[in-house]
Amino acid sequence: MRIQFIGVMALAALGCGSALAQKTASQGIDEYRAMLQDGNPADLFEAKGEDLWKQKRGPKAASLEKCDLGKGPGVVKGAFVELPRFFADTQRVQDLESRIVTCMASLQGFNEAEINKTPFGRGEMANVTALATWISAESKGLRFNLPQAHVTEKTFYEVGKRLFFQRAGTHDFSCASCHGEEGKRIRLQDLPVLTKNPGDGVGFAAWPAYRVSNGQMWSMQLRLNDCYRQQRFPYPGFGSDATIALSTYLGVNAKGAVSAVPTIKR
Amino acid sequence: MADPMRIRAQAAGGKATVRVLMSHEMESGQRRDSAGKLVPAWFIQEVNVSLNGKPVLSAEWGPAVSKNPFLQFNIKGAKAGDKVSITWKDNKGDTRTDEATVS
Amino acid sequence: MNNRRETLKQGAVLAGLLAAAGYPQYALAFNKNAFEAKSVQEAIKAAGGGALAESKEVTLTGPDIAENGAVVPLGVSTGLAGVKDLLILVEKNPNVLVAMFRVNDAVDASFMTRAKMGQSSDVYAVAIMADGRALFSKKEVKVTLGGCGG
Amino acid sequence: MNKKIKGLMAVAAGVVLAGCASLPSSAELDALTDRIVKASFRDQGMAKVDRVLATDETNRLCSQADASGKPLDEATAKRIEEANLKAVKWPSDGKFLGDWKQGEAIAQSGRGMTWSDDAKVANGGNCYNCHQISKEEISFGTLGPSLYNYGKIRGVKDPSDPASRAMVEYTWGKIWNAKAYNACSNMPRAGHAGVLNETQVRHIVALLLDPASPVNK
Repeated sequence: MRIQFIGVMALAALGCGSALAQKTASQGIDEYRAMLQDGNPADLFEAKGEDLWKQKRGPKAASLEKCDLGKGPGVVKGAFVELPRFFADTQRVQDLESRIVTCMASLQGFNEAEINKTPFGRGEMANVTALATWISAESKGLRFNLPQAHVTEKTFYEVGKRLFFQRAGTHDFSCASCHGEEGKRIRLQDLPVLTKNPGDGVGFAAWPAYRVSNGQMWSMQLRLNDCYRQQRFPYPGFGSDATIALSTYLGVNAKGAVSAVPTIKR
Repeated sequence: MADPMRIRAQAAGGKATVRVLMSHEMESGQRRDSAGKLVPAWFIQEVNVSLNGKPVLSAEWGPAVSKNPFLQFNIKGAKAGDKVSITWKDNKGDTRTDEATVS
Repeated sequence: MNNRRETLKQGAVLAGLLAAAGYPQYALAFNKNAFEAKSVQEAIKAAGGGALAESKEVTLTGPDIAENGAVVPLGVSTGLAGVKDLLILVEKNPNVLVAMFRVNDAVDASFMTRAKMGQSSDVYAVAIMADGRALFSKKEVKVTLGGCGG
Repeated sequence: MNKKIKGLMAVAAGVVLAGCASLPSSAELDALTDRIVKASFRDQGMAKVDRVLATDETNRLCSQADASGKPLDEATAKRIEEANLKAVKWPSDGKFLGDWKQGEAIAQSGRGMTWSDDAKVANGGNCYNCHQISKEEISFGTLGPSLYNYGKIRGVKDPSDPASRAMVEYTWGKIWNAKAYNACSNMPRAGHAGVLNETQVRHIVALLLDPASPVNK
């Protein structure tokens, strides 16, 4: 951490006078972020998720231990970095969260439609987020490698690309408005470029994340949901094809990036 | 019911560094809900730590400690295998105790 | 689920035992006055401290800039002998006192936690000594506005 | 909802089958995207589905250009700019400048028009999200150019001087409808879209051009 700090200082010293004040601000932010790394409250959600995976719950009083996340029933490690993918049993491309809900319905007897319309952070939706946190954490350090062999997976990538560039809403924003160019920030927050691999543990490889601003665990579905909210778009349904197609686009672009999930964010 | 804490206790150089995450809202009492009503303060007031059953630390917190609190401190003389037990109590009287083994 | 309930029950029993055994640390009652204080001086007084004096022997660790005021990592420590309590305070919070740690021989006089800050403010680390002196160091922590809707 | 999605997937499957398990054509993918958007979004608060279903020509053409990676051809860009310039509403009383202090508050605020916003609360301009403006605010974005010394750099010493007229009008027009000067600008059309009203735009123009504003210090 200290070495990194000195590196930033050296960089700042190289910059010309006018840039100096700004370097100091972003250097301060880097220091702040580094201080938060040790002790990520995401650990609390991870522990809860592991517990939920093994617990016998729901009308069928069953655990999720036979859930197929794409690598066969019960295989958790490595599943996250290959999602979204096509599932033959549902004939759909699914992301991690929609797949968890599928398993909760088929194995435990929960009502899929009920869970899908539950607000984030409440009831069974909070459990889906905790499960997603644990499952994704089991792939920490692995590289993203989404399958694109099935034609529906390729189709979803192409649809996701169109959604990424879709300008709409009262402010004409698309995803690309903020995530299309190198080296940009909104206020003091750096914006990853999501049309390519933005680097290890950045962008798609950083969610689920613990958000300190509201003390909530944010899954990818909530991340996309809130991007759309800030874009002034209407409300994207949980697990809707638009959110999954967009995730497919981001995930395929992130190929090779190392997952740092769960992370801690502003 | 409160969720479990996450306790990590690592021995090095004749002491153990303890890092704790607690699951708690830590409602400040300053926030208003969507209807404009003040949300009452709800926060951990007391934290007590013991090593192998012997009290080693007590702390008092106010509602300005962040949600899902983090605490780090060092216990002198603690070694691998020792048991660290942590208890919190909030202003509603709810309490929780968790234990971890020093590694 | 059973596990949790059991832990909780044990916790209650443990706390009861400790209170009954009369450990001084566990008899520590919540210092309402200190936590309701509106100024640093008022809080220190309520916590049993005397006049404030700046000291290089008390260390406050914290960022220069906090990306978000909801979580600001802050630490207080000292190498001084004869420390009774270590406190963290945020001057511009509605109630200034954040946390108070009772120091004894079993632990290092060094604690880290995270605080909420409503706005940019001076942050104080205060050591209340056994003789009542209140030694402090302080630094300004800037709280920045976040992107999008804030 | 469920039925709709199943139906949609049948459509998607249909597209796939028609192409003999090869990728659908670009036009088919466009049509599928439209269907998926229609099935995926719903009204919430003030954010109605019209916002994605009834987009105007500017957004449609710019989205296509972005996705294809090829910028608009010059003639189309010009046509879009002209149409947007025509749509600019100029100040009804001829007054372009308001109060820079209120302008600063509007520039700071990023609120308004999301599904969680209260329609009764004034909208913000979102300006600091993307631009440096005054020197005092260190938390600014870099998606747009720095606007620090905006008026000073452009030689506006007295906004009421006829020599400043063109710059004053451009500034108003840019805030009201950024696409009037750059067809596929990333900047919202604050006045055109009803995000900011005439009074608010006046305050922002003052923030940028008033010699007394901290922007021009």
